[in-house]
This record gives sequence, C-alpha cells and structure tokens, in this order.
Amino acid sequence: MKRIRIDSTVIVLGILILALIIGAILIGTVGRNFLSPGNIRDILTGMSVLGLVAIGQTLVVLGASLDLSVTYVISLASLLGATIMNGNPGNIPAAVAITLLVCAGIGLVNGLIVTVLKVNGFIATLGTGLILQGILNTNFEGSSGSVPWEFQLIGATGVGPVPVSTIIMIALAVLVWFLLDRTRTGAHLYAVGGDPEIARLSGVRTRPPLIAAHVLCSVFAGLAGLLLASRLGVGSPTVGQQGGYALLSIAAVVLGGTLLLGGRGSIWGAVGGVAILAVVDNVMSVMQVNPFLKDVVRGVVIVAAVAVYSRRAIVRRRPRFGAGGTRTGGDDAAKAAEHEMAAAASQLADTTTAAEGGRA
Amino acid sequence: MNATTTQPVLAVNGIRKSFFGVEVLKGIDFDVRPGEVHGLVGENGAGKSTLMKIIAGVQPADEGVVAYRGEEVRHAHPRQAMDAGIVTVFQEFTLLPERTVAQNVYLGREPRRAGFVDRKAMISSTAALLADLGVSFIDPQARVGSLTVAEQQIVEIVKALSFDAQVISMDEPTAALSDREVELLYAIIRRLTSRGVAVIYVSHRLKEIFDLCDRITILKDGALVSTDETAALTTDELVRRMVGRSIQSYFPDAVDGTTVGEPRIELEDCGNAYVDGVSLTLRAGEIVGVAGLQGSGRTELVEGVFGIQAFTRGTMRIDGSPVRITSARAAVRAGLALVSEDRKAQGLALGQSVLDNALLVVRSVFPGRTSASRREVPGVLSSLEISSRGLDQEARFLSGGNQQKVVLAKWLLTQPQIVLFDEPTRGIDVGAKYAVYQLMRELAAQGKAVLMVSSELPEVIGMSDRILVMHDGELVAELPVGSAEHEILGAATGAVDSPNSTDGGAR
Amino acid sequence: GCTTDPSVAPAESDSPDESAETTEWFDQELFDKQNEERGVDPQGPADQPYLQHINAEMVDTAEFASEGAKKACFANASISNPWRQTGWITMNEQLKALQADGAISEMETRDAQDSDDTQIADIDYFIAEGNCDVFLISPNSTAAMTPAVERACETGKPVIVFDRGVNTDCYVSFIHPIGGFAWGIDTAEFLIDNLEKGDKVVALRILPGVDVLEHRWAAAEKLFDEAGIEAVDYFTGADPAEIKSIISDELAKGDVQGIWMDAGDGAVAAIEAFEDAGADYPVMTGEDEMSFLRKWKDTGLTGLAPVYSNFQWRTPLLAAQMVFAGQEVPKEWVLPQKPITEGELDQYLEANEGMPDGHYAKFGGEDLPGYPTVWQQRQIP
Amino acid sequence: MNVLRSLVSPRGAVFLLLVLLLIAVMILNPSFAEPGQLMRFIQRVAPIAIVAIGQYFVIIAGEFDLSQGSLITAQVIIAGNLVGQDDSRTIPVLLLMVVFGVAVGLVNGIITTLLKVPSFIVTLGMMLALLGGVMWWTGGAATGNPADSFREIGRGGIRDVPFLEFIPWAVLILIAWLALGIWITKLPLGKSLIAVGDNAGAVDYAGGRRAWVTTRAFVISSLSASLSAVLLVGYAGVHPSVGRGYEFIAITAVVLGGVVLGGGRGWIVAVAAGAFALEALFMLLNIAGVPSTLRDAVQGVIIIAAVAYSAVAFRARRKRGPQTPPDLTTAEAVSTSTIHTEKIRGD
Ligand SMILES: Nc1ncnc2c1ncn2[C@@H]1O[C@H](COP(=O)(O)OP(=O)(O)OP(=O)(O)O)[C@@H](O)[C@H]1O
Ligand SMILES: Nc1ncnc2c1ncn2[C@@H]1O[C@H](COP(=O)(O)OP(=O)(O)OP(=O)(O)O)[C@@H](O)[C@H]1O
Ligand SMILES: [Mg+2]
Ligand SMILES: [Mg+2]
Repeated sequence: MKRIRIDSTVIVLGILILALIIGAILIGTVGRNFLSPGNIRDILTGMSVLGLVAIGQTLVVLGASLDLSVTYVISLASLLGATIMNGNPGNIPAAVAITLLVCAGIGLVNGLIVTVLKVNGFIATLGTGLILQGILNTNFEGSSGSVPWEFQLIGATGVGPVPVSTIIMIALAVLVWFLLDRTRTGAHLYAVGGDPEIARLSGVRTRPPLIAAHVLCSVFAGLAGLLLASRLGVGSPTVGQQGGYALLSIAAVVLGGTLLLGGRGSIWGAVGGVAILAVVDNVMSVMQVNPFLKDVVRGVVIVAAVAVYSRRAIVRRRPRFGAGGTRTGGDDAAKAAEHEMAAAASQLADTTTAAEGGRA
Repeated sequence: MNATTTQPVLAVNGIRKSFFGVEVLKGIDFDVRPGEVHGLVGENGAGKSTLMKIIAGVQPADEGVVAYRGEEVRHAHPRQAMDAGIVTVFQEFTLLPERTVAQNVYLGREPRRAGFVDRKAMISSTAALLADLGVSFIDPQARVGSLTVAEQQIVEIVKALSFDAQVISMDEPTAALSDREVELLYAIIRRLTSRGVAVIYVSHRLKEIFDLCDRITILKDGALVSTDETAALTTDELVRRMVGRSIQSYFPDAVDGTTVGEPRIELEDCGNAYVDGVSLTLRAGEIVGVAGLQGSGRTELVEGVFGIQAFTRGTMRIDGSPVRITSARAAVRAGLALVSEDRKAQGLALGQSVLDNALLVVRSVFPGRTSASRREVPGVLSSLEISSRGLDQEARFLSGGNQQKVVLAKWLLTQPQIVLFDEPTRGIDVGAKYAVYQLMRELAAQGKAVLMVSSELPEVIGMSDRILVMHDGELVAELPVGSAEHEILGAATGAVDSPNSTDGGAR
Repeated sequence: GCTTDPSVAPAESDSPDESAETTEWFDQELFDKQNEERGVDPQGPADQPYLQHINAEMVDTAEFASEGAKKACFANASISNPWRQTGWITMNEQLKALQADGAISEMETRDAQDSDDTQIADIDYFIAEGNCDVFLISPNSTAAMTPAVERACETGKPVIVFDRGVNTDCYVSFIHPIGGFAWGIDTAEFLIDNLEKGDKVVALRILPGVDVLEHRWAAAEKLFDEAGIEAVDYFTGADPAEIKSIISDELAKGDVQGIWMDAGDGAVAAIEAFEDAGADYPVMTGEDEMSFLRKWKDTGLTGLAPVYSNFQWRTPLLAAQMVFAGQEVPKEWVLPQKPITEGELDQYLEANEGMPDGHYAKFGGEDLPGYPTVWQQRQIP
Repeated sequence: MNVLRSLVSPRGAVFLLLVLLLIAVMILNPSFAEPGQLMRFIQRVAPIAIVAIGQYFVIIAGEFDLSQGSLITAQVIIAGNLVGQDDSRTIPVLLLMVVFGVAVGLVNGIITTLLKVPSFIVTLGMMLALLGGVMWWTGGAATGNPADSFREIGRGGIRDVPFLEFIPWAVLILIAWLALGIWITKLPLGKSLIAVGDNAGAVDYAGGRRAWVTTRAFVISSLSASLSAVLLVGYAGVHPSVGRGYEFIAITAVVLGGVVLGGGRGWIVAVAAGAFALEALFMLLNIAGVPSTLRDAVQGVIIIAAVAYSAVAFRARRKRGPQTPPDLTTAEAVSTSTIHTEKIRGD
C-alpha cells in the first residue's frame, strides 16, 4: 500500500555519486589520485565545519524559519572558546560549556523573536547577526585567545584518513536524526514547519519546537566555532564570515532536499548536500581553478543540483493511464479499497444495528 | 435509542463573538446530550464553524460560558479541550501531507517509551483504530499526501476517535465524501453514539441531517433560531428557518425559451494520464451533468477539457472547428470557464479584494479589457446577490457561499461560451445553491453550454438535461433526464455494464 | 589506528599566557623598530627593490642546495582585492621568468578565498599530496596559520612566508615590507605637518581585525592624538558609496581638513564628496593605487601615497631560487616601503600609463616578460 | 487624529519611523533641514530605494532576489570597463546594461518558474556566479571610472534651482521609477503578481501565465538593480565592492515597509519609505558619532524592533477591532492560517 516516491535524499546521494565519479576522473586527468588519504582528508575536513552548521540549519529550515546569524555565532564561539581556554587544558570543559551556553542563549533569543514577536526568521536573524557583529567588533580586535594542544588535536587528528572532526559531525548528525525521528520535539518541528495552524489545531504547542530548533541551530554553530578554534589554535572574529557559512549552509540544506518552506527534509540530505559542495570544492582546488571561476561553478552547481529534483519533488496525482491510453494499474489499490470500504460500512452498520436493536 | 438522556454533557450559554467589530455569534445557547447526534445547520456564514471553534478551544468567546460535564471550562488551547474529551473534526483538513497516517493521528501526543517516540506502538495502535472501524485499506505508514481525499477524511475522523472523546464535533465531514464513504461515516457515528459519545454534526446536506440527527439546532446570521427534535421538523420548515423564506423547489426549471442548439464543444476519444476514451458533446443551451464516485476522474475530465492536464490523445472541436487546448489560458481564450472544485486552492486569492478577485481572469488573459470589465463588476456582483462590505473587502472575510459567488463573477466577466462547473455547490448553503442553479439555467438560456460535475446525485438529477457517468477514468454511461439515483449509482460503481461506453456522450 | 598529524605537537615556544594578550594593537616595540627601519637605506641592488632588504640577518641555506627545477607549492590567502590581484599577476610573471631559467618547474597554487580554515586544509593537502620542494605561504591570518606553517616546516622542506607573518620562526625566510606602523607614521606625520592643531581628520578604514591594517591605524591614531589632531575613524568595507556617504555626513556636521585612508580603494569617492559638497580639498593620504594617484594629479590636492610594497610578490619565488642555489637569504626579509610623494607623482603616473585603476604603481614588474599587457589586461591565471 | 492613527498603525509604522529618524537627525544637525541637504539625502537614498522597489515586486510574488547586489557590481564594472573615457559609448553601454539586466532577470525567473528551483537558491547561485564571473572577466579590477557624461546621471543634477538649490538627476529618476512602480502595481501585471504571491493556484486556474508573470518580476528587479548601478557609478564610482550587500538592504527596506515575506501583501510606497528610513538610520548613526564598531548592533536592534512592532501592533489591533474603521482593518490583516495552508500544499 505504501506509495513509492523517489525520496529526495536518494537523489542527493545520486548527485553525490555523480560528483564523486566526475571528480575522480577530472582529478585523474591532472595526475592525482582522488582516493589518496590526503585528498580524502581534504574533502572530509571541508565537510566538517559546514556539516555542523548545516545540521543546525536543517532544524531551523524544517521549522520554516531561517538562521542567517550563524556566521557571527561561529565567530563568537571561536573567540569565547579560545579566550576562556587561554592555553590551559584545564579550562577546556568550562570553555566548551560556557561557549555552548552562550550560543544556546543566542538561539533562544532568535527563537523568541521569531515565535513571540512574530518577526520573520530571515529578518530576525539578519538583525541578531548584525547585533552580534557589532558586539564582536567592539570587544575583539583581531584573533585572540589560545587553544591548548589537547583541544587542537580534535581538529588535527584522524582515524586513518578520516578526521576526528568528521566523525564528531557524523555522530551529531545521527543524534539529530534520532531527535527528528524519535522524539516528540522532532515530530512537532515537522508539524510546525509543515503548517503551524494545523499543528496548533492538533494540540501541538507551536512555539517550543521552533525555539528548540533555533537553540540547537545556534549550538551547532557554536560547535562549528569551537571546531574552527581547534583548527586555528586561536579565536577569530571573522572566521564565520570567512566561510560564508550562513548562505552556504542554507544552500546545502536545500540541496539536500529539505523544503525551504519547512515541514519536509532530512538530516542526511543536508550532509549529502555538504558533501557535494565539498567534493566540488576539492576538485576545483586540485585542478587549480581560478578562484573567481570557482564561485561561478559553485553557483551553477547549487542551482543545477537543486533543479535535478525540485520538479520531481512536486508529485501531483498518480497517473491512471500510460502513454497510449493503457492502464497503468496504479489505481488498483484504490479500486480494491472501494469495495472494502463498502463492506466495512455495511459490516459496521450491521454490528451497531444488532447492538441497538434498530433505530428510528 | 435513549437519546433523551436528560443531563447534557456539553452546554454553551450566551456565547458572543466578534471579528473586527462585527458580531458573528449573538448569544448562542446550545447543548448536547450523551449518545445524541445534534445537527447544527445554517447558511454560509451563520457562525457554525465559529461556534465549533469556541467549543474546541481554538478561539475564545468574547462572552458566555462553555460548561462541560456540568462545570464551566475555559480552554485556551485546542489541546486542553482534546484532553478533556472534546474533539473536533474541523471543516478544513488538519492533516500534514508530508507525514504518515500514524504520525498525523498521534500528532501532539505521540506515545513514548523511555522518553522516545514509540513508533511501533504508534503504528500498531493506528492500525488497531483503523481496523476497529473496519478500514483495512489505509496503511498507517502511508504518507497522507498520497491518500485520496476520502481516505484523508477518514484519517481525520480516526484522529478524532483516537482520543477518548466524550463529545465529537464534526464540521462538514462529508463535504469531500461521496455516498459510499458517507455510508461508512454514518456507521461510524452510530457506533460512537451507541457508546454514549455525543456528536455535533454540521452539514449542508440536509438529507444527512435528517438521516442522522436526533435534534437539530438552526443558526441564522449568528443568532439562534431554534432547537428541535428531528421528528418535529420537515425539510421545508428547516430550510425556511435557515434562510428566512421558503424555497419551493431546490432546482429551478429551465428558463422559458431555452433551446438546445448546435454542438458547442465536441470531444472525440480524448485522454490523458488520468482519463481515457472520453467522447462527449455539449450543445448550446444544454446542461449536462457528470456523476461518478469520488476519484472516478470527473475533476480530471474537466481539467482535461480546460487544458490544465491537457489531453494528449483524441480531438476536440469548439463550434465545429478543431482546437488544441494545452493550457488554461488557451481554454479561456477559446471561451471556456472552469468553476473549480477547490475554492481556496484554485478559486480565490483570499488576501485580495473582492474586486481584484472578480477581475482575476480578465486581467490574466484579456488585460486589455480590464477597464471595461471593471465597470461591469458592480452589476455582476449585485446580480449574484453577493453580500460583502464593499468591493474592497478581502475575500477571506466572506463566507463560503459569497466566496463561491465571487468565483462565479470572475468567470461571468469573461463572457464564456462553455462553462464547466466542478462541484459548484460544495460547502455552500441552500440559498447560495439556489442562486448557482439559477445562474446555470440563465447561462443555458443564453445559448451557452454547461457541464456540471457533482457528487450530489439529487443535484445532478435535478439540473441535468443529460447525465454522464464516469467510472475509473472513463465515461461509462449516458443517461437521460429523470434517471433514478440507483441507475446512476449502478453505472458509477461499474455494477451495470453500460451498452456502449466509448461514444457515451456523442449522441 | 589513530593517526595524529605528526607535527601537531605542543608548541615549545609559546607559553599560554603570551599569546592570549593580543587585543591591543599598539605595540611600542614594533612601532619603534619600524620607525627606525623607515630611515635605513636598504641593502641590495638599487634597481631591484624586491631584492633589497633592511637590517637583514642572513641565514645559511646550504642544506637545501640542490640541482634542477623545483616544484613550488603556494598556499595563497586570496586574490580578493586589487592589491593581491596585482601581486598575483606579478608573481606569475616572475614564475614564467624562473621557469625559463630552469629554476622552478611548476608552481601549484591553492587559493583559500580568505578563509583560515581552507588555508589550513590547503597546507595540509600540500604536505600530504603536493610533492612540494618548497612551500610558499601567504597567510590569511597570523595566529591561525601558525600551527599549519609549523607542520609544513616539519617536512624539512624550505618554507617561505610573505605578506602577513606567523607566530613561529621555523620558516627559512619571512618576506614583508616594513609594516603597518611605518605606514601609520608616514601618513600621520604627513597629515600633521600639513594641518593645524585642532583640525579634523576622517580616517576611512577597510575592515577591523586584520593586523596589517590595524597597525596602520594604531600608529596614526597615536600620533594624531599626540599632535592634537581630531581624528574619527570609520569602517567602510572599501565601498565607495559608503565612503561618499560618510564624508558627506561629516561635511554636513562641520569642516574636514584631512583624510586618512588605509587603502587606496574608494579614495576617489572620498575626494568627490568634497567636490559635491563644494568644500575645499582635504590634505589626504591614500595608497599607490592608480585611481588615487590619478585623482590626486587631477585635483592637485596636497597628498601622499604610502605604499605597502606590492613588488613583494616577486620576492618569494626569487628567494626560493636563492635557497635552492644555497645562497644565504635574510631570515626576516624586510623590503623597503617608501611612500610616493608629490614630487614623484608624475614619474609613477607616466610609468604606469594604461594600467587599470586598480593597479598599484609600485608593482615592480617592469622587467618581467608580460609587461605591460598582462597587467593592463589584468590577466589572472 | 486620523493621520496620527494611521501613522501608528502597522501599515504606517514605517512612515512614523522615518519621521522620528529624520527629526533625530535634524536635532543633532540642524543644517540637515536645509533643502539642499535634503536633496543630497534623497540622492543618496535613490539607489537603495530603487533596488528596494525592484525587490518589492519579487517579494509580493512570494519570491526572493538575492542576486541584486552582485548584479549591481557586475553592471558597475561593465560600465567602468566598456565606457572608458569615450563619451560616445554612453548610450550603447547603457543599452547593453539594460539587455544584460533583462537577461539576468529572465534567467532567474525562468529557472525559478520552469525548473521549480526555489528562488532563494536560484538567486543565491546567480549571486555567486555573477560576481565570480565579472571578477573573472576583469581580473578583479575595473579599468577605471567611466566618462563624466555617464557619471553625470548619478552625480549631477539641475543646479541653481531657486529654494532647492540643486536637484540631482537621481532624485528625479527615483520619483520616475517610483511612479512607474506605482503604475505597474495598478496594471494587470501588478495585480497578477500580488495574486500569485497570495495564491498561485488560483492564477493558474484563471488562465494566468504565472511563469511569465513571475519572470517579469525578476526582470523588473534586475532592471532596478541595473538602474541603481547606473546611479552608483555616478555617485560613488567604479569598484568591485559597490553593490555588496544591497540585496539584504533591499529586503530589509521591503520588510520595514510592511511587506510580508512570502508574498501577497504590501504597498510599494511604504517600501520606498522603508529605504528612506534605513538610510536615515545609517545617517543618524554617522551623525550621532556612534562608534563605528557598534553601528551594526544598533542597526540590528532597530530593524528587529521595527518589524516586531508591526507584527505585535497588528495583533493588538486585531483584538481591539471595533474602534477602527473597517476598511483600514481589513487591509491590514496579515496572513492567517488558511493562506499558509494553501501555500504549503500548493507548492
Ligand atoms: N478568523 C476570522 N476573522 C474574521 N472573520 C471571521 C473569521 N472566522 C469567521 N469569520 C466570519 O464569521 C462569520 C461566521 O463564519 P463561520 O465560518 O462560523 O460560518 P459557517 O456557518 O461555518 O459558514 P460555512 O457554512 O460557510 O462554513 C462569517 O461572516 C465569517 O466571515
Ligand atoms: N490529495 C491527493 N493526493 C494524491 N492523489 C489524489 C489526491 N486527491 C485525489 N487523488 C487521486 O486523483 C484521482 C482523481 O481524484 P479526484 O478525487 O479529484 O477525482 P474526481 O472524480 O474528480 O472526484 P471528486 O471530484 O468527486 O472529488 C484519483 O486517482 C485519486 O486517488
Ligand atoms: Mg463553516
Ligand atoms: Mg473532483
């Protein structure tokens, strides 16, 4: 009975595989090995930070909001983390905790502005982003703080060619997948993103899931910031802007098949989207493409990849007839249901009549 | 049945409610008793849905009290009402198309185990609920968007039943259902009442009201008219109280001087992905009805003619000359009009004014005629007796019937020659229905061809000069005026083999 | 099994608290050093400023001496502004010259597009996959790139850093012009000389947080302060529209006698704001970008064009050649950085005739193969 | 009284904000009240107001145009490189810019409508591709400012006008563009655009060419960006950073003007007022001497506050209902649930 629909995550995977194949060939033409450990590590490293941001962004987008403030949250987190650690390994737990708490606070503010003040997510987070930028510029002049060696290991160690940071990112993706799939908050987030009024009429409190999504999004941006601090060894007030993470993460999320209007999408799609971008970037870097041209290619790839499935994602009705007027048999189930429905009605009618002994 | 149990389970007293300073409920008293089906009727905009929403805790009343099991309650969120046992099937679907049946049914109160959603339990209890109703054809794990409208309505009802409800309000649950599913719903409701559940039932199909209800409350313009035992009312009396006047006949006779003329549109063996082998002829001055079960492809038929799902096979002629209509635009240019089935999704831009909606088609297709049409708007609107607060009023604030009239106005302004009506009276009240019927007769009298798709058999029988019946994507029969319901149903269910299905309408 | 980047080891040199205190940009020691270097006559060939050096402490590179054409790997921060673009063109022409000489076989470049994170990955990629004989690194930022540069040093291959520095001295040579403080001193002294006490200077800065730029303002602000010149600073993102609005608003508030810029971008817009408001031209310092020089010439205002010597883009490849030849190179290779004065203006305008507005007068590539068309047409590889 | 009330109403909020900001500017700097200064202010707002007007048409149709900023940059550089010092090229290059603007709008529109890629993504891609493309073409730097005849459009004006002293061309162009915009909103195209934003399905079933209608909105947006580029070339000169971030400024102005993101509602004049309010805010920050590092923060707070005010004031008003004249209230009712439902289902 389950009606099959080509899941957009599958399409994303397809595009990714295509990108990998083309990438491998292109890299082969310049005499390099696509699957060499160094190259794999380059791709995966490229995925880690954006991946973390995209995971958070997915949550917000599922809830039909947006978060443009992630760039500044990332910068702030890298600074907070690095300055609190101040080169002392003993400070790591406190630094991580305080940083994530502050980020959660920013997410909470975003969430409250969006849900309580009813400001559109785009504008709300554009505004908080500006505020954060002001705070960063006022309080930090250039990179500061110092990350102890122990914490730097997170950004520089790997299991074989797989960086620890990627493993952390994937592990968190699993966690979020679990959250979306197996918790009420997740289910309610899909509902609120799909249609807040329907969610409300169904008894869902519409604010908490969206607030939670914003909080988590900022926390994930904070994690990305900490990861960057670990890789950079210092905190930097511009590291978020450097990566253009806000728009790229939204692009990756949509590339991964999540509906920008909310209510549909998956975390794995977003990770796939990030992977596509990382592979494209890697191939272009190895090929030494002109940096300006890289942006052109990125732009085209993003649009083209989304175009592959966006038309397909809008399924209308099941066709009943094939090209020449032949029956596709797609409606057999519904046809069978007709009779079952009739049978069910009469059976129900019988039982009630029997129970009540007739009715006027 | 013991419908006269004295103590009401739910009672409302002196409910008042205003929107933007306009009072839409003017002190309503109303109660339901356990095991009773209480019908709530009234014209479009009478305030039925608003009352339901107040009971459901969706909107607060401005004044008045809601007493549940003898105690005054103030539900600020639908969830509170649901938990207390007051459950509502709203007029608009409250299902998320991207989520599965089980996820929708348990939305807001997913069963949990160790803090996590227990998917297995959710699926199995949804399956159990479905099985309890004898519905085995809906998969709890199917995406709701992939279900037919009727199946979605059943899911909606299942969702309501999944609560341990004492009172279930159903706001036009049958608007999207054909008779088959209505029967199923009847059975479900009877089973509920036999368990002592109280049901508030809102419908514009008076037959259902009389079939099902124990008592009937009539609202008019936000005020309570009467509450009576069903046995004490007749259809005529009910209608008189609803509209304030008596309507002699539901279905006006043809306007004098209406003559059936030349064929205006002819289809020969047309087909697309949804319908096939459609051959029919519509003549000037003729009203042709199309009957069929839900999902039999009637909407696809008119959408095919109108170019929305353009026919990929067969030939079409308008006024004798062959045409290819591959877009709605081409159809409008060729003189067609389609009053679509779903007013909110396809008919109106609800945030725009009455005037802008009325001019929607002219502006889209004949921009050059905009200013001329603009001058005609007041005349057309008043001939349809639209009651709005002015041309500037947003369409969303009109009641259903008035919205439908705006849709009609939008098409009349294009002066169409062939008018396709898809469920023209769905969800509108008797008064507005009558106006629509009269309009159809007038169009016919003006020599236009009218095709009407309807799920209400009395309407098809009462209005049509010929009746076409669809089954599973094909035209299976053509029946003459005055055919009986069982004949139509026979053809629609495929039980009776029609003599010749291919040229059903061509004669 | 676990693999740790071999070089990610506790940095011996830096103690935790040392690098934590970097929030104040002004650094008296550096200020004094650069102030002193301004006055030093550079050593080296007079007609090749890109090979000159100031107060150099030479290091022996015999260990790297070897025959044959070498592969250079260049981790570039970006080419996102006209200064870097001009330099990048020059560097590629220098590469062609060295390839013709047989010194360098090829240069593989990865461009980090202004991202620290990307540049770290770029350097790591070079270490793992690049087969590099020499690493050329133009760091995107100082502190962040330090660990990655150290990793490159660990490979035992020569590392040459230029433009911005790093907090380590594992490199063979660090090439840079005198620096931001010298710029700040040059410009501030010029403005102070040409203005009265109490005059107002509007400082148009590009963006906060970049050390090279911050040093310029840190020095200038201090000197203005001491000289009793009122100075207000703005970040403009180098956007001329923003610059014009800022100056217009300042002129609406009151007179402005001086303009200080930490770049040449947008100088024209700043001057035009005075023209449009009907105000007298200010005393102004821009940069040796052609747009400023040309406008300076047109208006005849009192000006100075400090330089952040663009010819430094030639030096790294030349240094690499010297290293492989076993010649000694300066450990810290301080290139001269002499502002263009009013007297030299015509000379530089003439020399750079036909160059685009975003070109830098002291690009120093006149003797390279593609001159002048490659720069005129701004052919970026 | 009525004026006051509509100023406080959500629809008029932007005008109130503008008035407050201008008063603040005048208090801090009385010379601003001089007509000449005012003209210069309008000249400065013109490029922003024009892109905002273009963005308005895209947003009421329920779409986004993020490529405006990059298009401005591209056009500015095209002008700089192609006109050069040759006056006679002014007209041909202007025509070329129009063609290029139309082409970019068409591509945005066609990919959005025919390939069904969300416009946020299409125009994001366009933003990257345009900027990268033009930088690639020019090697990052413009050759130089174009001839004065070209720059005159954005820089010059009618001088020695009694009382006003100086009327910049930009002011006249802005007035003309706004008038044109208002006129378009009254045309079938404008009405169709807002209907598409409200309910695309209804437009489809009414025989409207939705793809073409929406595409034209993108073309208008791109043309607005191109016009803005022409003014900016004159006002500021040629530089790759001219136009950066304009798409966000434009969207902010549109939202400040009370337009609902998602489409179907909004008034073009309020959008122009939104652009003025935004620029007045920037000016106030300059004049008040707010430290440059803090400006972004102040700007962020004010944007959120202004938009939140409209949203909250609207809800309060909706509850208060009775006191307000019916025509005003109905005009203000911002999207309710049903609309949202249709949108989600419709797409
Ligand atoms: N949210 C709202 N805002 C403004 N007016 C409303 C709102 N909801 C309902 N109304 C108005 O209240 C009146 C009663 O509407 P209601 O939906 O209760 O009628 P109804 O009896 O259910 O009609 P129908 O049979 O068409 O469903 C109508 O005039 C309607 O326009
Ligand atoms: N929401 C939906 N999602 C997917 N398929 C649908 C949906 N609604 C209808 N269908 C399918 O479309 C086809 C025809 O639908 P529809 O019910 O509109 O036909 P119809 O004969 O016009 O019925 P009616 O006009 O009585 O509603 C059927 O195959 C049906 O299953
Ligand atoms: Mg109703
Ligand atoms: Mg139908």
